[in-house]
Amino acid sequence: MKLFSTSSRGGRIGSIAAIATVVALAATGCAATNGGDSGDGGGDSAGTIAFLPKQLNNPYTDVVLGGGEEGAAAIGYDSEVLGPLEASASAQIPFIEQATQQGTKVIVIAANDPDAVGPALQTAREAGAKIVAFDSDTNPDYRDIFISQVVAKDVALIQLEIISEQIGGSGEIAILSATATATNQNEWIKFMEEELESNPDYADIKLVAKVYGDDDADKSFQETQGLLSSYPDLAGIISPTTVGIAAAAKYLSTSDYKGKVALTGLGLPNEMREFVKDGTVQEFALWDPAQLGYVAAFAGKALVDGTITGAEGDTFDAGDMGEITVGANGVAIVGPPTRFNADNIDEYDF
Amino acid sequence: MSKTMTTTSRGQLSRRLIGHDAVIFYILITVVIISMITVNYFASTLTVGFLLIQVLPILLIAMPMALVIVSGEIDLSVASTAGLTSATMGVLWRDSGLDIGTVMALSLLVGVLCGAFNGFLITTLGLPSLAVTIGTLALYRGLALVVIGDQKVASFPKELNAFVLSKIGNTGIPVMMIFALIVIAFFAVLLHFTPFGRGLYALGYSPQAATFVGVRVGHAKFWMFVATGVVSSMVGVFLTLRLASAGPDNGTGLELSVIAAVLLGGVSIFGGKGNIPGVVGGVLLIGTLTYALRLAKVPETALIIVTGGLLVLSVVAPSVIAWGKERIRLNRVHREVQGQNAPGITRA
Amino acid sequence: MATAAETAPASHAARTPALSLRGASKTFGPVIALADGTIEILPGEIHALVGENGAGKSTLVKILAGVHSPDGGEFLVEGKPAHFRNVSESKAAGISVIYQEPTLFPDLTVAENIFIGRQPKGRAGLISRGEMRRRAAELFTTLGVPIDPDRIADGLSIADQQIIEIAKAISLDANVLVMDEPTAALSGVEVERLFTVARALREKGAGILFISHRFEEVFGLSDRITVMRDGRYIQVHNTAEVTVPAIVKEMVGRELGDLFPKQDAEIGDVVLKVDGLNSIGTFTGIDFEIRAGEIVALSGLVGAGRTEVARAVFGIDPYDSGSVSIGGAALKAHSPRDAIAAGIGFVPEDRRKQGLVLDLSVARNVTLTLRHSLARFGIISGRRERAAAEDWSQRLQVKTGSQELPVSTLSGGNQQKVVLAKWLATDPKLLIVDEPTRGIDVGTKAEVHRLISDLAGRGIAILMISSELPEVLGMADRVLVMHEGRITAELSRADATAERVMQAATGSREALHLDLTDEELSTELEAGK
Amino acid sequence: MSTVTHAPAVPRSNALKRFFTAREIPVAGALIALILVTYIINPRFLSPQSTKDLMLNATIMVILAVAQALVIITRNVDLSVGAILGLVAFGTGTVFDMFPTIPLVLVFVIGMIFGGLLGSINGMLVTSAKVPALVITLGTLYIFRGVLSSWAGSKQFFSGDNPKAFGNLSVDTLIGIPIITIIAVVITVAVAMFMSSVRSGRDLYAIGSEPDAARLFGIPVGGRVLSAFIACGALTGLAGVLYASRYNSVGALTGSGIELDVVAAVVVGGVAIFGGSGTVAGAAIGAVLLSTITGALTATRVDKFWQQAIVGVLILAAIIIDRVVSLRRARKLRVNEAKDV
Repeated sequence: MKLFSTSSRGGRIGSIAAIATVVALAATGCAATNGGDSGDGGGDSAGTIAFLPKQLNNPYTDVVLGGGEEGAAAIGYDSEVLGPLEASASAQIPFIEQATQQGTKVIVIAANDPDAVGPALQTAREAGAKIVAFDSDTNPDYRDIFISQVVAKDVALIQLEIISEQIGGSGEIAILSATATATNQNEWIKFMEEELESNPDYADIKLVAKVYGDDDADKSFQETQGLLSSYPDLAGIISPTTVGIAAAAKYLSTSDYKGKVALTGLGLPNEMREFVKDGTVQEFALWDPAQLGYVAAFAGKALVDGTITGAEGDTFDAGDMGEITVGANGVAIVGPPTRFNADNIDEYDF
Repeated sequence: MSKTMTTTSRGQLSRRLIGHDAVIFYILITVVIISMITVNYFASTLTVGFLLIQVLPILLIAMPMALVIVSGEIDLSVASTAGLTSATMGVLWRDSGLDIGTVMALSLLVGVLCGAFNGFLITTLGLPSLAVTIGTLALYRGLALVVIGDQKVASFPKELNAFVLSKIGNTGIPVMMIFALIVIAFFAVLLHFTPFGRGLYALGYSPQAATFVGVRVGHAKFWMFVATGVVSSMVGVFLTLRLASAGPDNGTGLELSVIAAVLLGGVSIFGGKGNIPGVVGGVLLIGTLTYALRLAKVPETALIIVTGGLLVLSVVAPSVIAWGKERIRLNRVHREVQGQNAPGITRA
Repeated sequence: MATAAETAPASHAARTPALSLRGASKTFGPVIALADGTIEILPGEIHALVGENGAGKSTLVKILAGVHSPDGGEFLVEGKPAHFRNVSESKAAGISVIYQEPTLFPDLTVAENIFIGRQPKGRAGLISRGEMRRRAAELFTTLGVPIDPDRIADGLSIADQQIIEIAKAISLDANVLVMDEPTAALSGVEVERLFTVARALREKGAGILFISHRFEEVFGLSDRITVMRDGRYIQVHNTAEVTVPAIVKEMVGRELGDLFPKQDAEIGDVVLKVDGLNSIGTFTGIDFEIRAGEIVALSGLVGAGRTEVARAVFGIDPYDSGSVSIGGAALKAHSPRDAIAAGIGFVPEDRRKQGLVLDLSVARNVTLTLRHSLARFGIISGRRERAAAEDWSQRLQVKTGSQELPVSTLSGGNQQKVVLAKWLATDPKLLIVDEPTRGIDVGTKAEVHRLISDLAGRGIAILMISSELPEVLGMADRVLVMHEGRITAELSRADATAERVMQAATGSREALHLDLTDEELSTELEAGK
Repeated sequence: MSTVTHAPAVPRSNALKRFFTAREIPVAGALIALILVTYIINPRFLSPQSTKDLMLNATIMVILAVAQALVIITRNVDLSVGAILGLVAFGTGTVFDMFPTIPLVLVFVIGMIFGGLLGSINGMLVTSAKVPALVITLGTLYIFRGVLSSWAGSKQFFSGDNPKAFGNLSVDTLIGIPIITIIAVVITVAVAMFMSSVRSGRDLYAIGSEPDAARLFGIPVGGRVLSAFIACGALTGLAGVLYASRYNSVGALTGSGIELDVVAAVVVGGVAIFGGSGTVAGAAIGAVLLSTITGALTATRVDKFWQQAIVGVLILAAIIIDRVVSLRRARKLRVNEAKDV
């Protein structure tokens, strides 16, 4: 630190303060060695579950987290929601570290990037936390178990099925996805592409474009516009993300393409109700997001209790959802997707 | 004269004790102590490690940025340079088959080129740095997208990923801090102890005064921008390894955090004022405060307000204090002038 | 000290003065810019204000303009007390000011610069550009200058800018028109036009305050003359009843010999040789030499190109042709760094912007020129730096509480000593001093003069630029006079008189015979074209 | 002496010459060229629906650019516009939530007043603290965004929550032009008139051109700058209300990150970043150009990854062209004067 000392008197004071700070920081380390493990802030609960969604302030996330909190309460854990305001991988890391430091027993995460959060999760595991991925998986190396909404293939196929029905089995379609790195999106798109290749029922359907709206309303909106102006013969759009389908529906409903271009994908009933009623969208799909959080909480407890390790064939109790079995690669499936249309949409509120 | 001597030496003492960088450190220490007492889990080795790694990118870029701002310019393209570096590194590693050392070296070259391009436009063409770097902010980020598309490359050597997060023994201090200290030392010496640094102060205060003492204005500015580019590139490489993932969006938004921290650290946006210890204090203050508040479960939204409030306060407070002092001085002068109306006063 | 009331000629006693200021004072930090500002302007008179640089004329003007409010004194406009809080209030009271330095808006058109804030309105209350253009063109016709009202002000010559300032002031139809050295940058024809306009305004009953260094203008135009010195009112005269030498004596107020103690020094070899230096549009055909131990003054009016020549010699600005050599070795153009290395020091005219870094400490400022030589292996040694700063501050007797105080806390004279110290520390062969005593109190002024003289005594060649004639005449071994970018006279110490220098500086022909015949002159002029 | 060499004014031809040397012309030219080239490659680019989309996309950006230009012309900048837009857009949703039957005009008034208030905070800090607007508005960018995030939380207002008539503003057209676009055009024309033909508008140019001279001249610099910030806030507020009409949802993140796009549009449109020159019309054209590039790239199926790089190149091109033009002008003047000596 000597190098600061002679620049000026102010600098010297500054450097003394700097040394003091470093000493203080180091002292905090010595004073409470591994304080992170020492407790969970008191209280009678069995521990804390930290939920890390892709971003806060997202309606879909709220539904998932609602389920998570319900699950945590059912198993006697405290729950805590941590997360960035913007969906980026690097922004999630400080929150993983925060949870680690607080000695959180279970970290439930929806990864913005499967690899980027890896090192931080690794540190958390070393500090004793169990890692449950949900909604969007991390690299399997970094988590104990992944709670998948549904069988990925089912999700992909149901969307293809709906669009095929609406466009009469032939024509050009396009996909409006979230970010290009989103694990779940890419997996579904892969299954769709494979199915289009192999299934003779879809022989006349041609996937002409994949665009990414980054789960940003404006961007998704503009991407939809771009699709329609550059592909004059487009018959339908699949948007396997709630932000994307809502933005695309908003655009279609205000444009000449309303009723001419079919739209389906994964959407929240509350966001899509208007567009289903005005005829922009006939039918879309989704699982119950609340179940996802609910099951994740139970999986966390089972991991902490040691009843499961996340290996294939493990089973754990998931409260109201009954018993759930872990499949290959540590993936546990929650349930089948639901199709929403004008007939049933008013029965759902999320 | 004796009267002025006593008043000035008293002024000097108080100036030392209330100098901006000293104040920053007082606040920093206060924040650390209060956090240790009141915030659960804050007093922990983990804090040191996580906190330092979290502020590292800002700390690194803040060094050359401090010099750029001291010299009266600004560079908004730093985060985009880091992003372009990350993208280049990813593509090189994936496609070129070169070893990781070469890839990293080539990636740093990106920073040299980005910085040199900024420098060329600003010094040779004489364009305002604010406008130029808003342009290159978009350009470099755009090129990052062109280079890597929206792919990610994640197959970097695991040992390297682990290395950037490793700690020195059981102190909890990240190994990368040694590297950061070298960078800090380099820029501290450069600014405070070299002819070049002396020239930068003169340059920031008055380019004319600098020209008169033989400072090569264009030359000095050009190399400042190159230095900023190189350090931004280092941060790009660091982020890539720390995230184990190369992508076009690495480091997005970093530029505003860096500038906020530098200004909080007492560097004047007008140029000519500021020092490296103050900037280090500014970066650590924002980092520690954010970290402690997060641990104290203060909502993320409140944290943004705190950051913005600190920034506004740090620039408004000196103005307000200076204004108050000036009022007092004027009143005094007024009295003095009225007191001595006799002829023969010389204009001092 | 006499007050205005006791000694003012009584010729216009019956009329209420358009403006009257008595005993106004103004201080800036430690500097007393104006101690006793007293002036009275009657309607329908042209009143000249003369004084050396730093006599407080500009401060007085700024008080009249409402830029500064006086710390004390009495200020009456049309007989009523006035307290201007800002420029608009002064304007509203009918006072219009042309400043020494034009203050135009470079991005706006010429017409708009004239009418900003009071543009003529047309339909629907919107600005009528056609009307504005027409009125501007009219003004220019009155002034007899062909400036395009539609061009933007950026890039106009100083003379054109000054003409626009004049047009602006005239268009205001003010009761009082203040002109702070309006003619410094104007040529003869333009000056004559301006005077015609000024006389016409006088006929209409306006009061005009005219500040100038050119005595022939002062005497040719004004009705009365007020003299100021060292921030104080000295005397007011009816122009018809006073002579130039009398005014000069009042302005200077002291014997020249005492104040400017140039010692005899041994004149050595040629140090600086400037050969055929040209910079298009700025100066032409500059040739001169300076020898060791010699003080050469570069004299002339503001805008004659003196500072520009010095800047080109030092490498601040590029030049188009010619050469500069130091001790026989050619100097690289446009590189102050090389000039410093070759042994030139430059004390610039604007101390606060060019000479010093005000926020840095005294020590840092002193050692700024030494930064390379104080460094070992690229690192500056704090100990050696402090020692050097201490040493040079003491040698020049800089009065400061501490070497660590910002140089901005020092008085003007001590600041100037810091600038000198910084250059002396480089052990220069040639020192260029541009207005070395501007804004410095009399005591320190003498000290600075002694210093410069000492330096010459120790064999340093000095190039001094000064607008203060007594300083030039008292200090210089030789005087080079510039007019409109050329050297129009070279006068030895013996030949240099105030009249000769002024004549050469204003371009009067008879000054030229001193070193050029008419033939030589015309050849020279031809060559320059 | 260097007297004047310029020929006496010849208003007619000068006016014509000025038109062709005006800074807006190259930008408008680039815009037209872009549209033509895209149209040739993909004729559907100018189909009625596409044209309407192009106009709608540009609308909000145009208003923001016009607002920003007001501030930049005074040698200031407002980086907090994204957050102001977000706050007002969310506020609009809240207003409709609380008073579903509120007259639309009133919503616009409330939005503009709200925006104006936020702008006045910036303006007061900038004029009273005498700190560069860049720093102050960087701070208020964080603060306003933080306030919005804690106010909004995860609440979002969807187009379905607003009255149909409000959403229709961005659907319905008048002679083929969307209503909100007409609003934007009217505003641009009004502000352009103000800036070119009202005294206080000209004062803004004077302040940006030479603040010290403006003070010396008696222009109330502080008051004018404060008004510019308030106007910028109010117009940004208007853009926020239109945003709520145009897009599906408004929430905590609405408008984040657009500040640099807006500044870029203004710079591309020929407004000098250090004030004093440029026009709001130019800024508006710059905004249209930047927002059209997105559509054009998609329509021509150019790799969308190039888009941001192209924006960067455009910004640099704009400032380099300005610089070169002014250097050439200075050089020409110097030579002209020299001939005269």
